[in-house]
Amino acid sequence: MNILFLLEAVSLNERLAEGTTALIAGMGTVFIILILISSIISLFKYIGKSDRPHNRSDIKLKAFIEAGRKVEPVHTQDDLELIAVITTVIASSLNITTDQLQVKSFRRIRSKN
Amino acid sequence: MNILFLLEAVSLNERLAEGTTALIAGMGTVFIILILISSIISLFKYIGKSDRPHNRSDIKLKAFIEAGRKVEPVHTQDDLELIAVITTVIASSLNITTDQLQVKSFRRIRSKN
Amino acid sequence: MNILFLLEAVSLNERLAEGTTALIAGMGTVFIILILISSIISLFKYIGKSDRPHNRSDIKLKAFIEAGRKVEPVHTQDDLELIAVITTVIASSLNITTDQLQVKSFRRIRSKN
Amino acid sequence: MLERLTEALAKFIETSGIYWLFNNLHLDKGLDFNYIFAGSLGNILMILVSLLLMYLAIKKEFEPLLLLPIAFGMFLVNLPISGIMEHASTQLTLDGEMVLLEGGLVENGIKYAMMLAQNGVDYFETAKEVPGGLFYYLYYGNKLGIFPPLIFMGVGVMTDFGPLLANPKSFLLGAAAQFGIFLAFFGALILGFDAKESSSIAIIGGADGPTAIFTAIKLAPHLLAPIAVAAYSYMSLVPIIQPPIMRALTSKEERLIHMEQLRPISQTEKIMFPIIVTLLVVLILPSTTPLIGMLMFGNLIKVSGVTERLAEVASGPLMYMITIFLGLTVGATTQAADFLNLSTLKILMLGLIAFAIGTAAGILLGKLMNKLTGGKINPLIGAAGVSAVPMAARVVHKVGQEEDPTNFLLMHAMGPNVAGVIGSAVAAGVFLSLYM
Amino acid sequence: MLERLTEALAKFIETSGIYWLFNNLHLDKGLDFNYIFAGSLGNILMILVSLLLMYLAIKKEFEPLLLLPIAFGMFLVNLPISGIMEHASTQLTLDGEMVLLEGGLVENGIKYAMMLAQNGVDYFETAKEVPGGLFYYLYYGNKLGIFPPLIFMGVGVMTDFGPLLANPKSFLLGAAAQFGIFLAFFGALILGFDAKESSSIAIIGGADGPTAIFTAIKLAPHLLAPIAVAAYSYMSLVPIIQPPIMRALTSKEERLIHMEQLRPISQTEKIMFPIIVTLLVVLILPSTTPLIGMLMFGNLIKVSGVTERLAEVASGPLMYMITIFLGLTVGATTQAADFLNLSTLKILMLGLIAFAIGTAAGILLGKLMNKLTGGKINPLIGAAGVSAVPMAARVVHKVGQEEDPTNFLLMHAMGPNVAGVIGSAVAAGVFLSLYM
Amino acid sequence: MLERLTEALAKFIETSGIYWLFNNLHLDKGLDFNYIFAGSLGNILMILVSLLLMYLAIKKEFEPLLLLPIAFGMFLVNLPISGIMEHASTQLTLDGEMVLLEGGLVENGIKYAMMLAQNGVDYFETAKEVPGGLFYYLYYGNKLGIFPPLIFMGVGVMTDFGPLLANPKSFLLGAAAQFGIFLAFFGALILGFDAKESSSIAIIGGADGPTAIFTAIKLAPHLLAPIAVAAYSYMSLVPIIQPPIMRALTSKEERLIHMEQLRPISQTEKIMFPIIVTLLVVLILPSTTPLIGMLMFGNLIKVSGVTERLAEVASGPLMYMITIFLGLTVGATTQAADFLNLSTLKILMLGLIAFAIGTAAGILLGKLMNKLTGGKINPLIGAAGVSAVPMAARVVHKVGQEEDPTNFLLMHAMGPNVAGVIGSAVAAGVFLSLYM
Ligand code: NA
Ligand code: NA
Ligand code: NA
Repeated sequence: MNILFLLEAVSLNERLAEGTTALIAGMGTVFIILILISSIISLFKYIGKSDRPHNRSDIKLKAFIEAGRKVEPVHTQDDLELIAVITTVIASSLNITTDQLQVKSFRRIRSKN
Repeated sequence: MNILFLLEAVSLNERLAEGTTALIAGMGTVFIILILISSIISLFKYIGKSDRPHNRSDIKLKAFIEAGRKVEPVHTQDDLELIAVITTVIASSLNITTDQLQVKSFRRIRSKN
Repeated sequence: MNILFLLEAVSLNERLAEGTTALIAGMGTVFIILILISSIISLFKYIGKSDRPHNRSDIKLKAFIEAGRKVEPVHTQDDLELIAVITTVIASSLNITTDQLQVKSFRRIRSKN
Repeated sequence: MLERLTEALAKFIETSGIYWLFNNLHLDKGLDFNYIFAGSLGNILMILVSLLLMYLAIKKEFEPLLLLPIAFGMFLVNLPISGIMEHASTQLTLDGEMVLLEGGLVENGIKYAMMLAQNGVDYFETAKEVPGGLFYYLYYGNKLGIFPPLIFMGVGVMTDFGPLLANPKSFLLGAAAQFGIFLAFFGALILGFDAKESSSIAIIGGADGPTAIFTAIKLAPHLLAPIAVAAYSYMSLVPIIQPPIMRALTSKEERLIHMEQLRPISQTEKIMFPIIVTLLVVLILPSTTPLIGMLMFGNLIKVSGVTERLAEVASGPLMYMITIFLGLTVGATTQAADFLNLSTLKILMLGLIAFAIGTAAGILLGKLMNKLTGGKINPLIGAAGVSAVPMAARVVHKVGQEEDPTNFLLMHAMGPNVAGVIGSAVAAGVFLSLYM
Repeated sequence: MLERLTEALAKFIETSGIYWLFNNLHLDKGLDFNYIFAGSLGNILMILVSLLLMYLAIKKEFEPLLLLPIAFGMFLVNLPISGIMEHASTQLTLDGEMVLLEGGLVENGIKYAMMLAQNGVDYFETAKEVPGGLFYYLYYGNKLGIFPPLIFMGVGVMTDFGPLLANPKSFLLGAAAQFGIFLAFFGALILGFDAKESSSIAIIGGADGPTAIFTAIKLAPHLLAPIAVAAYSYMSLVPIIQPPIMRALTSKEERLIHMEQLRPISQTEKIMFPIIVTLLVVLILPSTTPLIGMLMFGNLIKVSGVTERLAEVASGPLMYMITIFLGLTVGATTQAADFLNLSTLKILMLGLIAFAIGTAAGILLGKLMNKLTGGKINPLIGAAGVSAVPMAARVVHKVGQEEDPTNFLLMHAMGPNVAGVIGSAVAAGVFLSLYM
Repeated sequence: MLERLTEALAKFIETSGIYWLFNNLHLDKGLDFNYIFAGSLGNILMILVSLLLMYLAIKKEFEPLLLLPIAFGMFLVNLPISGIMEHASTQLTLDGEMVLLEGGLVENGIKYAMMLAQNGVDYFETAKEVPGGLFYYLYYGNKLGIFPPLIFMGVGVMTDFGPLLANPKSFLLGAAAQFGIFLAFFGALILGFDAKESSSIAIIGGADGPTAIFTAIKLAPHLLAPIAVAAYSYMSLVPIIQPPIMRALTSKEERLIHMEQLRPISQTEKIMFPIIVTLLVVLILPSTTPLIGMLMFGNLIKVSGVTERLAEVASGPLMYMITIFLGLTVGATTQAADFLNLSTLKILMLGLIAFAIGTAAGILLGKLMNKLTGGKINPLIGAAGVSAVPMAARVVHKVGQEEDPTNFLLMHAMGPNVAGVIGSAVAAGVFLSLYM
């Protein structure tokens, strides 16, 4: 919101000064902010150790708004192997190669869900 | 839209009177409306008897706007049994248990549709 | 945007004149424009000859915005045959007829995609 | 305390809709129907009409995607004092008395700033803005002409112009079927509507909902509801309206004509088509830009093959979302007094005439083209030129199969069918350029 | 050059949020908490509150779909000078000095046009419109009362009124549970809130997020954030709040009661239900039209069976899109000074009381009905009358199964549960008609 | 009758776009290109440009999701008198003559209220509001700065910050690649653009479409179209622009370096990341709040694991819907006279320079870091710091595999790649805080 410089810098000298200031101020800010984030992130590796993927409380507090809605399938890496197996089974029964066919439609039911 | 009471009821007496009025008027309205609906609904059981799920006319009047669109699968209770069967078939051919796998992707074609 | 005629044409004669003008101007425009398009389209058959469905450049320039998104299955005419085959296979293993069952969920992987 | 409660009860009853119904029967002036229908009996009748429309939408499946929202909007707005379509207003104290002015604070500010210029009184210190009803705001999408073109974009995604490209002569049939529109315009003028109203009514014969709604919004917004209801009703009734006309105007021999296989269409042709149509139509008739532009843009994002995701959203969530808003708010424009009058009956009749004449004109040009080509064109496909995609084409197919079950006319009828969409958008453009 | 750079650096630091934090500690007036919380310590506290809410949403899954957007909105708006909720304003030169006026050019134009009427000076030659922040614009969906009814439409799609139709007596239980609302209103008045504020706070006891937000927007927008947070938090906490009350008020024998199988419901009944409810409720209480009207419209497009596509969009993309906007902007209404005060504590307490009393009232009427029907009604299902669909019904089911694992109360509890949604919308309508 | 028909025909021809083309050739003043391009030849050229862009989008798949809407918007708006981007206006009778004023009734009301203060004439009795074109209204989403942050929310959902969290040093490479932006700013100043224009042009080097569009809207809306076209074109051309620079600046030994396996990232880290980044960046640089805030909110609703539905909508229907509107209206800002001039050429050149220098700076810092870490970092990954997610990372992977097919650099390059998104949002924030 603040107006630092004159917006109509006329002479070339003015323009060079303007450009240099912005270059230093800008690259300075970019590096300061990104190094700051980087430093904090590099501390993450210590907290990351003991973490298990998302432990849920026993009492499942399901959203009011989700009532009666089904979760859409999201293929995880694990699922992809199973898809490969199923694809092969179906393909072999149809005498076609697997690269012509892709199963996209099942999902594992997570026991917790 | 109407302003029934003074919005700045100063004395405690005023506040108690205001609260009591709202309590009686409010609970009264809630009960009157819900009992009214309830009474009418309880007559539904007589009309419900002869009703078959959605008899369609012979000439299928399909919406202009639906041209070329496919109906998304909506799993009815009936479908769930068939899904269970298919899941078992596929699972057995893959040597995995059914709770790891869910078929989500077929639907019966209603003969009328 | 232009106002061609008086909007409050009072006499019947006026109204008849207005209607006739609009009829001739309107049907004229409709026919001129549609015949013009038609003529140009009828030249398409010459350009259409040498065209193969959508030859893509080798370097696949995928949209930034599409990162990590999967393409939804779109059933082409070719797929429908394969669906028919699979439906029959599954149906026969379930002792039901094919008109009760529809496979909707696989797709061929186009080798170019 | 008891006094307070009694007072509250009285107020409560007086603010109920039932009280309003009894208090506004308008039976004190005899059989003045204009006066009566402006009262609660008008509302009751409109509620019955809305229930009938819901029945037709749900049980008879008359264009339910639009008719059900329209009917429900009609239902809500005719329930007394529901306020759902209430305009925003400004409450202010004027010479010690509280008044309510229609329009938002700024709109009213203009009016009063002008007064102030004369007497310098500062009313606005006391002004308080009262928000409008839910549908008042949603209706802006119609009022500003935004919703119908966006629905047309979705229609463009779902329209396959392939059969038209394979047989460009179909354009003639799509043009001929617009004859109904201009004859209905003639009829509407004679029945006493002015040119703007007549245009909006006539376009019902185009059998394209968004085109009819767009034209009505621009030229005769007070007739929006009956026009929308008539348009979508007749589009639903195509399988009933068209077959008798088709059988009456064609001979058995004509109906038995098989047509030759259509050539396959390359993707390049499909891509060039929307661009060329936009170029030509907008160059000649700029007033159709919102309709033709968005229809063709929708088609382009589909056939281009590189923007599937945009095409899916344009013909899916975006279109249905707008269908809900458009339907509810079109329904909410039905005030009893505006709807329950002779005009609505005339509109329904003129719409039917437009439809029937359009069908007949398409068939008759089909017969002529059949003669000229030496028997290669089944005149039935001319009937599909009224659009109502894809129903009119299916009706052609069905009538053809009644004579000969081996005759597959569906693809041949799709050509005039989609040409009719362009044809009626052009017709709408003609009216807009003449009378807006 | 170096001078320029130093100057730039100084300016840069002065415009950073960190500088603002140190410069606005507000510790110079001793322990005046109102003053302190209006400074940067208030912001820091609010950021901590928002982080706590994010933790609850993500790790404890407290209504995450709404609580996470709310918490993030709160987080963004309390980061200093983020400007994301900044109102639009007008910059102009007044007697040679630059001033910034709240509100857009037109709003300010009104004010100055009035001044001009007196002194004729033409300020507006120099005026420049400064756009508002992102959330300022998104917030209009709340301010104009558009978002909550549209979310209610989605809720209507997802609500199955079947169990209620099978057992219409459930309506009584859904009515009784609204007792908590009106007692909390009482309590709020006594704690010093005015009638509008008290209404908005009390409706938390209705356990329906959109109803609570809609009422607060209309009657007490300054309390929107604490009310929304309280409402969604308690809805999440139903499994913790309700069971002790249920066990305390019922005997083991009562909890063991099995209820008879519900009759199947035909589609015609399901279709008639939303229409009849809208008709009756709006006739009696027009002020609920946006809530009941859209809830029932959502239900109708689902049960009609002919508009699946509209129902999917209304309860899918449209609802979630609005959930994002509503959540973020409700969160963004939390200015530290408005949130960090005794009122928020009172609101949280009153909300809890409303919830608990509602639960108790439902159970007690359940006990009475059980007596009157000769032991056919398990009083536990009365607790589901507070709504919080479907969680309260599940809690009933679970508490019932603790006594007897063969007792399936879920479907029986769904009746009062969805009746409670209608009940609290009616209660909101009463408040709106009394105090708006 | 015939006279009337002739008159209608004449009027019809005069209102066609073709007539306008012939009537506005602007060839009467010799080779004054500014004057010529303001006439119909400018329009024709722009239509050709739009067709070229459509060809590139469809056949070459240059960012088709945005380029196709942009090109079609450009096409529509340059078809003469299409009116699709026409501003709203007010028609009124002034001293007996009809005049058309730009802007809505209220905006014009302000101006006239001020006049009225002096002469007291009541013009507004005759005023009639003329609605704007479809794109005029859709463009508000850009004008008010709403669309780009909402697209960034979708980008946030789709961005995986995991590789960056596993290797935080990547942030340095993402920072270095912003060098191109500030050098291009330098160059733009020297080429005669003012500071606001130069900022908007330079940010093209950030290789993030929404960031470039947001900056241009805020600082130089008259350059929006060439900037958007340049930004998306270069993002598409990354596989062509970057490899030569990468090969020129690195030795074969450097390109052969394998990097060590990245550590797995826990969900808690992924959740904390967007919150901490928002906190830090907004505290230091509040002007980036809309961009960084919404990017990180999008990421949070994805990684939280409890709001999948919101994440799906934010990165699906909502994002694509806005992509359509943003693309069409950005395209529609191209008036021939604004686009067909030397500035556009300069912008294209400066954008390319920014891109190339950014790539080089990233690689050079990569070489330095490789030296400092004793050969553990493959300098190629520095090139990914310009963002253009995920293409730049894929290009790095491909160039690496050309030397050694067993070298998997993709995940290592994703770190600088997503850091570059944050880096250029920060750079945009610097410009906004300096010049807005
Ligand atoms: Na048509
Ligand atoms: Na409730
Ligand atoms: Na970047």
